[in-house]
Amino acid sequence: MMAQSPHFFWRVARQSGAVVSILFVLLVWTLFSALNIMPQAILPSPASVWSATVEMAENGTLGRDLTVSLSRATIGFSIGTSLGVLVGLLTGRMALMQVLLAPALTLLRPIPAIALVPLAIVWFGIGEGSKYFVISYTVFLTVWFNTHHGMQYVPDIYLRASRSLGVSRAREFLTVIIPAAAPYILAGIRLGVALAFLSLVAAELSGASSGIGYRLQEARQYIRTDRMFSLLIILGILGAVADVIVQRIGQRLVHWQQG
Amino acid sequence: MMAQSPHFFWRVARQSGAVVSILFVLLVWTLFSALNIMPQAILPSPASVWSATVEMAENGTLGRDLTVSLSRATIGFSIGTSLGVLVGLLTGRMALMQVLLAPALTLLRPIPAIALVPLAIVWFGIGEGSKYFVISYTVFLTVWFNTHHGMQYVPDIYLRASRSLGVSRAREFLTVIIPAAAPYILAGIRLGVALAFLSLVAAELSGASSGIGYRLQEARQYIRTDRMFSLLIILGILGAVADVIVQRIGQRLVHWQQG
Amino acid sequence: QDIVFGWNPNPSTPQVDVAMVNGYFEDAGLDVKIVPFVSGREAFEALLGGQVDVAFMAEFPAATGILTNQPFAIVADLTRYQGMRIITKNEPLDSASDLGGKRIGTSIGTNTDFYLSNVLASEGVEAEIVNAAASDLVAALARGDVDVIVPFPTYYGPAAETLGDSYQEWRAPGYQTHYVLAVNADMSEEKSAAMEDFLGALVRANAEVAADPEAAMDATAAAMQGIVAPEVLSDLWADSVFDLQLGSDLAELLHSETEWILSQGVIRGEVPTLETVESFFDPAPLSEVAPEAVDLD
Amino acid sequence: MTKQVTQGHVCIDDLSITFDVRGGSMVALAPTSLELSPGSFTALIGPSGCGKSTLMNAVAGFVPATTGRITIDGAPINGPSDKVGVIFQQYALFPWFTALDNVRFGLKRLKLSKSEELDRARAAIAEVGLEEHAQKYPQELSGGMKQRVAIARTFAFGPQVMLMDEPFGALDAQTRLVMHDLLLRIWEKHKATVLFVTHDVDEALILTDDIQLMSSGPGRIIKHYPLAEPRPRKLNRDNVHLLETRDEIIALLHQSH
Amino acid sequence: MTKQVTQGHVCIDDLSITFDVRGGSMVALAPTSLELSPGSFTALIGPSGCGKSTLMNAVAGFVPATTGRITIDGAPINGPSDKVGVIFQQYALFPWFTALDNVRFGLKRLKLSKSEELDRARAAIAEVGLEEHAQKYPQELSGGMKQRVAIARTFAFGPQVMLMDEPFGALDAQTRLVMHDLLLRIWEKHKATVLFVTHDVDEALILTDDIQLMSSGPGRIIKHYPLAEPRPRKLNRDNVHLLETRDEIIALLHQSH
Ligand SMILES: Nc1ncnc2c1ncn2[C@@H]1O[C@H](COP(=O)(O)OP(=O)(O)OP(=O)(O)O)[C@@H](O)[C@H]1O
Ligand SMILES: Nc1ncnc2c1ncn2[C@@H]1O[C@H](COP(=O)(O)OP(=O)(O)OP(=O)(O)O)[C@@H](O)[C@H]1O
Ligand SMILES: [Mg+2]
Ligand SMILES: [Mg+2]
Repeated sequence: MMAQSPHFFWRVARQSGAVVSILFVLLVWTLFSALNIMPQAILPSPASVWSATVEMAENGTLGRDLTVSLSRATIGFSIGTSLGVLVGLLTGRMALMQVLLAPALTLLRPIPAIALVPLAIVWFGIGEGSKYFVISYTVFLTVWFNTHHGMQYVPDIYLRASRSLGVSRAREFLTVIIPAAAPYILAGIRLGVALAFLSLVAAELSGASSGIGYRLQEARQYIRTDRMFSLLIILGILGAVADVIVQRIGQRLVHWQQG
Repeated sequence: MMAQSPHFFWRVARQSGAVVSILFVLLVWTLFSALNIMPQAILPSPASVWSATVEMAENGTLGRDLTVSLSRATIGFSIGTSLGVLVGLLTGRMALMQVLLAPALTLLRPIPAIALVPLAIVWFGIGEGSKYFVISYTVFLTVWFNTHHGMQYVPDIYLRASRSLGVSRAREFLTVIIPAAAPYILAGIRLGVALAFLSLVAAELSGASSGIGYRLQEARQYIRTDRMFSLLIILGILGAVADVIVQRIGQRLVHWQQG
Repeated sequence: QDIVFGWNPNPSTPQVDVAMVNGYFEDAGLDVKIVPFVSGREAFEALLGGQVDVAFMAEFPAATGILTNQPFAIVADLTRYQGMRIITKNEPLDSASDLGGKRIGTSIGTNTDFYLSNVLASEGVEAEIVNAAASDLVAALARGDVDVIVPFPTYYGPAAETLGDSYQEWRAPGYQTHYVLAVNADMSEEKSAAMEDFLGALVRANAEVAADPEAAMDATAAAMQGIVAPEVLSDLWADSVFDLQLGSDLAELLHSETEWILSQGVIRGEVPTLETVESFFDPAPLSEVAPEAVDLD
Repeated sequence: MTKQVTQGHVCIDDLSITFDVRGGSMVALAPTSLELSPGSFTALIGPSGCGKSTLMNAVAGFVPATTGRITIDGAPINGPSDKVGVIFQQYALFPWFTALDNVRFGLKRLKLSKSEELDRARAAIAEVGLEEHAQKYPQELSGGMKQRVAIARTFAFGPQVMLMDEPFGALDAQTRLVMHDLLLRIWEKHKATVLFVTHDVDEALILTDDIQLMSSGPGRIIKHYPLAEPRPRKLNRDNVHLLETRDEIIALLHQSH
Repeated sequence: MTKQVTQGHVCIDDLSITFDVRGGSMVALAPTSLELSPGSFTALIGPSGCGKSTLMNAVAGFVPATTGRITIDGAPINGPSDKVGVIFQQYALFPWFTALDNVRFGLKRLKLSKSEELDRARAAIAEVGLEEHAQKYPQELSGGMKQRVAIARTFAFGPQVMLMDEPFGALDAQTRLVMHDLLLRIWEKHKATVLFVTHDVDEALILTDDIQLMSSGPGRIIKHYPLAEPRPRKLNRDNVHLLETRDEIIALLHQSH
């Protein structure tokens, strides 16, 4: 980040870096499974995971699971993120909101979504509603927290400037406070992306007959560890790709900060 | 945060605010359960939750569960946070580390700890080891991410100053980079606190005969919703108290930023 | 001798509770280290991962283990539960045809799923099966998301309580749950000896349960730390047969379960022969301590 | 000087400001009274750390009075207000806006049409000589350019009271002269009340109606020099009073150190 | 002037710097060559935005050369080095350290004993007149105080090459004189090579060996004035050469605008 000339080198390295990093993990994995330290039922070989993937792709479940889960993750993420940013902005800057909401939300943060599924089912049924609830609950709390926390670090000088320039509170909010807290909000959203995929597993425990999370549970029931690995890796890749997209967009939006 | 005089008012309001906020939630809850909209097995009354708490306290399980779970959460949190901050500092500032580790960790972030429990059991046994693993895995990924993300926002000017003052890289790390990224690290640690309690549930799925998470699973299997509520509230309170402690310490450490 | 016992505290196996309360394991010179799991499936996973010496579970996961040729063996069958139910709200049920076209909630890939399939197949009835986590079924039925549920036995009590007067059940015949003990396929000499002592202690407890059911119920209730109400416990026990054995009825059940699992399409392979299924039984330790309890062809 | 100015009357009455610091408190401004009549142009001069910025921050409503009070047109100050424009010692530009958008931000409360707002903002940017740099972000501007954007922002906004904290400190001599002209033109047009902190005694002598001199920290106002000379002024033999005042101020500053 | 200085030889050779901006690039510094001999004291003067800070940033190793090269004692610059001390236009103090600890930070590489380090840091803080404010954090200091802490930090650190970007811009006249004395004392003691950006032509005339004048941006060096007068200097009739140089520079700056 200092001089510009090494930038190019690192840009290339960074792009190939992902490959190197993943090749390394693959290598270790192949070694471990070839050495037969652990039973196949617990650590399947890369080859068997690959063929399980091909199997799911060929019988059409993978495509359907991906479609279904992606739409759930997207909707849950969108709801959770919008609410999280919104409430975070409110509790972060409005003392009344902070006083009323922050304690209750802080109490909720250590409570896992799975524990709330029974309640969610009563409210939303076992249809798509409860799935959106589980995903957006998890995403919401994290995005809320990061946004709220970031609000505490909005430099006073910006508020002073905007107040003396007599802009409305609404404009101040949109054009001063949000940009100033943007790096934190962005961090929250990026955490939220990963959480949306992560909570698919909990969300699809009930009332689902397809989806990555459902398939994962099924694979576990039938000790298809090869499928489990395949599905977990797919989850990882989906999350990572979505993260890269959000990060790229974020970097463009928060262009005034290096990084 | 502007003028000083309303500070006092808000400080009082903030402290009583938690009470108000919680009383409000209690009120809504009492109302709902009194109206009998939902069956007791799904939304128990505050009174029955209280008596379930008393029951668990009197038969001695609650005390034991608390001791056991607190020690697991503390140890898991400590491991996860230390590693998370450390690796985040490394990947955030050292291009080589970033290239090698960040992609693999980004792939892991969307993968839930529960899915790794079978592997954890084989690696760490069914004793405390696998529980520490599950907790610290979750905490680690989040703390790592926030630290790593925060590193991108260390203002160049500080690095320029420290480089021209010729301090060693190690000192620059400890006394420039860490303080500059401290608000992000702090946000990560506070998320980690909540996650340590949240992941107790997953951690105590296997090989546990006591602990809040274990007790919660048990209550769930037998639809003892009163106990579930009691345990979830305890989880919330534990997490919130720990959060306040971390926040206080954090505020003192990051004293140069308002908030 | 050390035994690591992967155990799921449950109301259906008083033999284990009695053996613990009365110190039969110690009497047999064993140091039994109890490792609790939330379900038999987790205990089974730990067994396959070599973390426990003996695992307690329902028989159903073993069928999957047989199909995927996992290295384990069943050494005893502690309890049969024959009170499996199908539950509805309002509409009474007494034959499979009543289920036609209904939305039925169950947990896929478990013995309740298998049980339901058998009931439906017995009269060639078609219905829509909805997967839900075990603990969510009651709420889903109460809300009306599904018309019928087939939950695990521990949920019968709460279902009756939640649904109140509208609770309806049908005890469809055709399936019993077996609660079994499984060990690693290649136990060391030493472990085999310990396993004999372990089963010996359970056989002793088994007799004690038969002799004094009330004391046994107290032992179980104490072990459950108040999580199940006494009436729920006695209801469960009314349909349970506590009799430690290892018989060909279990082999036949597992055989039909493997066939059903294969029909689900997640695991591919051939239906194993009954001999193959029985090759996953290890009657040796039990025949040492209670030859009359073993009844295999 | 025909227009009768009635707005922008600042009364500072026995104001003192104390900050909490670890293990006690420190007086940043000793009790100070000062009245700025509507449309007046006052300079504040004093050694580094004497409390000039603190006084300005109090008038701007950023820092609460520890004792005493401040009123503007009779209304007490208890928070930032759009009557009071501030040019900050550290510029306080928004890094997420271009130079032009920073200026436009200050025009928002006027609720102009978009094109009029743009025109005004462009004109303000042009007046500080940055038309070529209007689309740059603050972090792409030089120190002096940033300061000029901040000046343009406050000038375009046209407040009744204008607080300027060393507004020309980062400018070269030539640009500074251009800014002096601009400031005087704007001041004569709007007849705003201006409070102007500077380290440059000559600048104060050339521009202002009144120089208030502060003692070293914790500062108070120790002397004031009304200046009635017509503008534009020059510091040369023709203006003996200005030269004398200058010598006196420099001597006093020298002492107070 | 008896000590033979051999270190701190800066060669700037055909250096130009271009920044990427949205939709193109902009030249911040046109090709410039400049040699600073060991122990010399050079001023850089030029209009706002002409590239002075950019040139300094390049010598400091913060910004890579687009064309040309810079060497210090023969070694090319490709990153910040502890040979080169910088006083930043924006101070660059660490907000998590007190004033004293900011100065101590710069002494770390000398690996002194703790008490010696403290003594040296205290002495440096005292020299800039802030002994009473040593325990304050930067955000509790006034603008001028911050600048003095930054000066103390770099002076205490004692680099071979010292780059100073308007180091006295936020200081009142009196404090500025004290700082001039201090700078000259330190320079004569260490015989560092100093490159000094200022907007104050008088300051440059009083302090430096050589004034380099830049044209308006994208700047290049258009003229240089060697000054051989003995120090301390005064700008009065006795020093006609200085006064003439002054008039010439001011005229040139005026033109280049
Ligand atoms: N937030 C604060 N906390 C504690 N002390 C402060 C704070 N802000 C300012 N001070 C102190 O108040 C005194 C006056 O500071 P102020 O910034 O008003 O000086 P100034 O006259 O503007 O000086 P300069 O010309 O150097 O900018 C200084 O001693 C400073 O250290
Ligand atoms: N990071 C950057 N990106 C784009 N343009 C830049 C950047 N930094 C500086 N510039 C441009 O380079 C030119 C020279 O800037 P520089 O800061 O060197 O000026 P300066 O001579 O120090 O001016 P001043 O006296 O006002 O501080 C300016 O036009 C400025 O806009
Ligand atoms: Mg000031
Ligand atoms: Mg500059």
